[in-house]
Amino acid sequence: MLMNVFYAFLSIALLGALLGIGLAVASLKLSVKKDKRISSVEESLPGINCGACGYAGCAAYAEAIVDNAEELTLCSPGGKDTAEALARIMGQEIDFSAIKQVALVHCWGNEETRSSDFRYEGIEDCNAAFIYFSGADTCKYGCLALGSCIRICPVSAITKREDGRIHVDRNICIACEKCVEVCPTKVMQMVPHDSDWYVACNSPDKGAMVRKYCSVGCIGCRICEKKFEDGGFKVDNNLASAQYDRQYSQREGAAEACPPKSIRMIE
Amino acid sequence: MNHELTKGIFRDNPIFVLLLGLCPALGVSSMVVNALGMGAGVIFVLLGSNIFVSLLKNFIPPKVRIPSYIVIIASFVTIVEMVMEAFMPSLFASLGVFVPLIVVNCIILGRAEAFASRNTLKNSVLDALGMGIGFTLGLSLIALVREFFGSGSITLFPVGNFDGVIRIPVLNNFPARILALAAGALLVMGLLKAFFNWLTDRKERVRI
Amino acid sequence: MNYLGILITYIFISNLILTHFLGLCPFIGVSKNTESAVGMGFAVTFVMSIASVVTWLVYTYVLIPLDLVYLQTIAFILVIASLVQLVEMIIQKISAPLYKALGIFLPLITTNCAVLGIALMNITSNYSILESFTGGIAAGLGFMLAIVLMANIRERMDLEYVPKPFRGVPMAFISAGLMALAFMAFDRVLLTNLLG
Amino acid sequence: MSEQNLFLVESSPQIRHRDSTSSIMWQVSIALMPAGIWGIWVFGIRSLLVIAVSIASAVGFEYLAARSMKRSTVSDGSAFLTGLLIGYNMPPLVPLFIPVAASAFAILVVKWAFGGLGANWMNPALAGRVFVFFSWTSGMNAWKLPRTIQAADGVSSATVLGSLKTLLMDFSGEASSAVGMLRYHEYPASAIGQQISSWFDRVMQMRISAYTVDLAVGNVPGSIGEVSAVLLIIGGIYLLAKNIITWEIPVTYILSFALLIWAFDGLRFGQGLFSGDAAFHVLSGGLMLGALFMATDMVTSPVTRKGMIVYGIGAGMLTFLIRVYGSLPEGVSMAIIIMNIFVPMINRYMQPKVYGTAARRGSA
Amino acid sequence: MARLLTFRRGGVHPPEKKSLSRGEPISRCPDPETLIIPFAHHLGAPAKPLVSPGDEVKPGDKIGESAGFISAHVHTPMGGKVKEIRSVYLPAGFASPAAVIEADPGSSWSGTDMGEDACASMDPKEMISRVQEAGIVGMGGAAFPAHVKFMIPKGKQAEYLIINGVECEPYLNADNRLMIERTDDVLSGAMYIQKMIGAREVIIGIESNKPESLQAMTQAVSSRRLPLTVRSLKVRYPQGDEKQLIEALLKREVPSGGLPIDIGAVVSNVGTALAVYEALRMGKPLMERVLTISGEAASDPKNVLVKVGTPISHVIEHAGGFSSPPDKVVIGGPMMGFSIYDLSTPVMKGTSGILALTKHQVNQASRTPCISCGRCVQACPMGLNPTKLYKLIDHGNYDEAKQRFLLDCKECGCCSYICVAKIPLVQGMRWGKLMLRKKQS
Repeated sequence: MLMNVFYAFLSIALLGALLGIGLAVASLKLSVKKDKRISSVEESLPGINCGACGYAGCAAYAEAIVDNAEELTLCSPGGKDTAEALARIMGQEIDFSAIKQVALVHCWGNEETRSSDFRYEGIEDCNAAFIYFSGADTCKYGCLALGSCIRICPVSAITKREDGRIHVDRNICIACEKCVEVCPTKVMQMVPHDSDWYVACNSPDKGAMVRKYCSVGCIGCRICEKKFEDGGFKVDNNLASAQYDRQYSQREGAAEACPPKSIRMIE
Repeated sequence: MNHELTKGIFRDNPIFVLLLGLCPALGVSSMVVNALGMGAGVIFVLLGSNIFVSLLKNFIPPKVRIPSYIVIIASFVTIVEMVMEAFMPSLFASLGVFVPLIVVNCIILGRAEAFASRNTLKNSVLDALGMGIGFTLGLSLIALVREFFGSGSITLFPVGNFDGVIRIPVLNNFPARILALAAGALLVMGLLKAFFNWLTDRKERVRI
Repeated sequence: MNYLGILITYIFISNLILTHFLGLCPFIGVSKNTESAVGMGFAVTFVMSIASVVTWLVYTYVLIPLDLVYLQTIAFILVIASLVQLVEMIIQKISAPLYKALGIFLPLITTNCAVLGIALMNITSNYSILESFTGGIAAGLGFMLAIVLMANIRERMDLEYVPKPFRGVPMAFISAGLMALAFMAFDRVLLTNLLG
Repeated sequence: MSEQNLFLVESSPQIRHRDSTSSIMWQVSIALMPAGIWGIWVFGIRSLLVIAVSIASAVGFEYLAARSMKRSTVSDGSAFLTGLLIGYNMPPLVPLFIPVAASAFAILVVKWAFGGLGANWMNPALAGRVFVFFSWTSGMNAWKLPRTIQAADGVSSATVLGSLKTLLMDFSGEASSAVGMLRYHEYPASAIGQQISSWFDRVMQMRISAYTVDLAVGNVPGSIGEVSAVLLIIGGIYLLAKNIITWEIPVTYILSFALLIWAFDGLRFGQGLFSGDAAFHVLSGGLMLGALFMATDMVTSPVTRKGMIVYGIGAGMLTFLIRVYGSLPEGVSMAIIIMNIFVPMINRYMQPKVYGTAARRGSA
Repeated sequence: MARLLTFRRGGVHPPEKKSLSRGEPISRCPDPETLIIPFAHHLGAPAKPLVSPGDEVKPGDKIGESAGFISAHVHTPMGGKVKEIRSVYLPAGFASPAAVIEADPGSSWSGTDMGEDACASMDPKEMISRVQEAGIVGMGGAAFPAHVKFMIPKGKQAEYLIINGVECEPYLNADNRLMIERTDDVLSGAMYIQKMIGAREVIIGIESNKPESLQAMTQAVSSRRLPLTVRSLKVRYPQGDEKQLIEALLKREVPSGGLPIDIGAVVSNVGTALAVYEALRMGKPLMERVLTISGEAASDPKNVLVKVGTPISHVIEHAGGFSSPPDKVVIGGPMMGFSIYDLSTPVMKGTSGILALTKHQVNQASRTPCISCGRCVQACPMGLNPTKLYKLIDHGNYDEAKQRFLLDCKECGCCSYICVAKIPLVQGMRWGKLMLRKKQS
């Protein structure tokens, strides 16, 4: 009995020692240098291997970051925190805090406010619809609301609301600007995270024309620019735009005075 | 309530959320009693290995830590094997190859590596208990569904006159036998996981 | 039982994944695209065949003479773990492309219960060394078949709008369940009738 | 604003072919009708109840599933067709909860877990059938003799293939073919079948057994919709003529199966190679229903013609393997769902050849 | 009769609907009061405007100069005063600058036939430059500048000239009528092109549903003893596409990403041949064309000769307006044509038809998910897998779509036409290509 226990211990110890030594030797002899950052990058990733970044898994993405200087913001499940952690490891700057930007749809049009040129049938995607006469709306600069941005948003910050308008949740937005790139009418633009009022229109058409096709479009009347000195609005090319360089005091007044109510509080 | 203890039960449930230890979860889940037996075994091994790893964490050189963990785990598994064979031969027989396979159950190695090797003894014990109970609950849930529909019964331990088998009327006569078979295990696991996803998704939506 | 029988058994009739649920973690984890699935399949086959032989040797020439059969679990897992690491290091050293193709899967195999499972099954079935080797290869091929089929199915599913709760793992499990359901057509009777 | 007077703008082409998903589903359902009506006639009105329950439950589950996804898909006819096929695959005396369970599994698990019509990779009706077959094997063996056979009480109402499998288990070598074995054990044949068989013998000098005739006409016990091979073939020809199915799958399936039976089936009866009774096997079981209506299910079959041929041959081989060597009497449903597993792989490797790429080898 | 030739893979056979306007001789559309002449008639750079608002122009004046290699001059068919240069939407869906001209009533270009001898003395180079000066583009639809096609690149040899009289689009009869009414001119044009490109052999391909054209062409060829072959083709869409036509006639395939000249062939439409004839014999620039007005909602389907720049509404008025309110107005054929919303859209050089379709013709069954029936795969003449491509694009995987030869898709419409799930596959392909272009830039 005792002998058996002794044998058991001995053999396992021997086996363990043998294999341990073997592996130790092998690891010394066979070691291949590997960039240490790869493993630390991999550790910072969520490790769920979802493939949202476009790579085979977190390890592959980590490798791409270190070896091919791939973008750091591709990990959607990790979101902002992960991107920051990666930036720390890679010694890169992704400054989210200082002037954090968020995407914003510069259009308040929907089915009720604007007219259409034709009935569109086909793929429910802005870019696919844009091929045909830049969309069915008479306004060719507005939000088509078919959701190219919703599909491309890596953090699902963009949703379509009940009233048919596209809404960006600015607490979720990570400012990757993918929606800005994909938007065919360029109505999605970045604004500072803490901005309050904006001009919800993107149409440079003349006021008379805008009035014909959209009830909430900017008509370029310049009331906001001229009557409110500290409103921070500027009208160029028949279209008002808000300045975001500092705080302005008369924004609310300008918004109230705007005839088509194109100046809106950011939600 | 202690977070280390409770997290394994729902939020980090090893089976449905972490997707660890799936092989035994499916392999021994045809009867509730097997699931409970397996769960007990896993809790024991998890507890033992977590305690040992946590105690020894400062003495094990990092290079050989995984093999060391495996040795520790394997020793406990062997103990479980021997105890089970001696005292519960029928259970041992029905669990079959899955008892030695506790060694490679990813939960145990995973907890040893990810938790016990970095945490205090107390937390490691709580973690082991929580994870073990979570595993047992998950396993039992699968087993319950499979046995309920697949055999029309719920098998527990025999106590006194009670032979340990609760028979479900009607279903007992027409069980969906497939659920007790291999295909059924995979299907039930998939459906339960989907159900868990749906639950968590709904919870998150409510929170927002 | 002859070698062909062993092959058919472990590939179709008692496929490790579809009937024994061994190796489910990598099966679910690495079946997202076909290239990785094929790589994983090869890696598993490779390790399984070697592990089968080595564990057989350890069992027959170490554990039995010393009367230490009850230590098989510890011994096997130690052998397999070291073996996998060794194989990984060797591959890394001798062939970079092979390491790229197989290497990343090797760490996953250490905790792949299929490898330990087939080693234990070989012992239970009283296989000879060659039969164990065949068993290892067959089990690996069975794993490969299942994982490659699954990867193709999942690649197809990537392009469908699967309901959100079912996306990913649940869908994979249900697919595996349906595969197991279909594979129930292959049973032992078929094997006996076919090979006499 | 008013939309009525605006023109429609969409992508080219501006005209569309008249076939649509739902028209195809309904046409297939129509093509299945004759065989079903025959089944209801020979097995009695209860078969109609079975089919009705299958359809109602399938459509009901489809409605529920679609509603939970905020879609409405009942009108596309696919659930109706699935229910119809499930009903056709049920034995006439099946307990009614079985088709309901089959529909539930088919619609909820096989189809909607993946996203509904088009997303499922396995044929829902067949998966449902296999699910209930393995779950409630005895319930799925509730056969009934057709009314066209007058037989004494106690005569087996097992299917032709089921009886064959049982008889082969204690085979003692007294018969040299499937037909011979059935005859030796006095498996019932219809009077009409015997008359037609002898007419062939006398007038055409052709040896066609009464069983084969019965199988073709549908005077055999079996699942409700699968017994009448001739009516199924008529339905299949209708679909072929309407261009709803193509010839590749049914033809390769039946041909490869028939060839293998002809080559190897004789071995079971101690005969040499190339002595199997292909006609008997091709007409028996659910082969016609399977080859013409289930293997050709568009969602779960390959998209290219090359792929379809591979798929058909594979299904034929598997059916042969399971039917002749396996423990199950029938192999069609299993063979088809096994091939369903391979379809994504077939689609991956059997791509059409792209115009203008012949010269640039390797770039594809 | 020998077995009819056709291409190998794919293709569909939509209802022909040619009989609506088959027997209608070409009539002249009355002049409009306003011309809207776009400067872009094809993909590629639009022409550079040579006029500005207020300028007076004479009929046949060049008002746009080709800018870039793949570009053609633009001429005005009528005299008048340039009112403005503004952006208009072309049928294809994108916007282009266009000259709006208030036309002098009755002002028409006139020229004299210089006779065969004058042409015979020209050398190929001069002929090509005259073609270029006349602003001739391919009249089949894509409107590719003809002189670019006729300039054979160095190292290439044009063996075959194929004259495309297929007109495989349903409804259209413009080319058919040209071949019947202007047989000799078309043939002469073909001979000029042959001389320009130095082709060894000339083949005219005509689908067998145009027996009158076939007969007229065959007779003219044999009576004039021209070195031409007239081949009858099986009716099958998209046989009029140059790649399919080459495959049908020569059994050769244009390499992926290549041009017909890579395998020694040049394909030219019968309309182009006629334009070449008129440009060389009379120096007439391309500024009018024959098109078919048809469709179930058109009250008087006919074939008309229309000046480029004429608003569609004017042409429709000439044809008696609509018999019932159309659901869709299509420019070009129904398979590759574009539906438009604005009837003031002008007729362009490549406009081969105006179709007014009713709800019934549009055939809108409701859309369902793809059921993998494989019909699109079997219908694709390019051997692509449209359903797979569409799904890849739909899921944003444009690169894999490109690897699967998305760029070889020429949007012939077979896949969408045949799709039982009514998925707008062609739009998907265009969408995918757009996104690929976006990604590159």
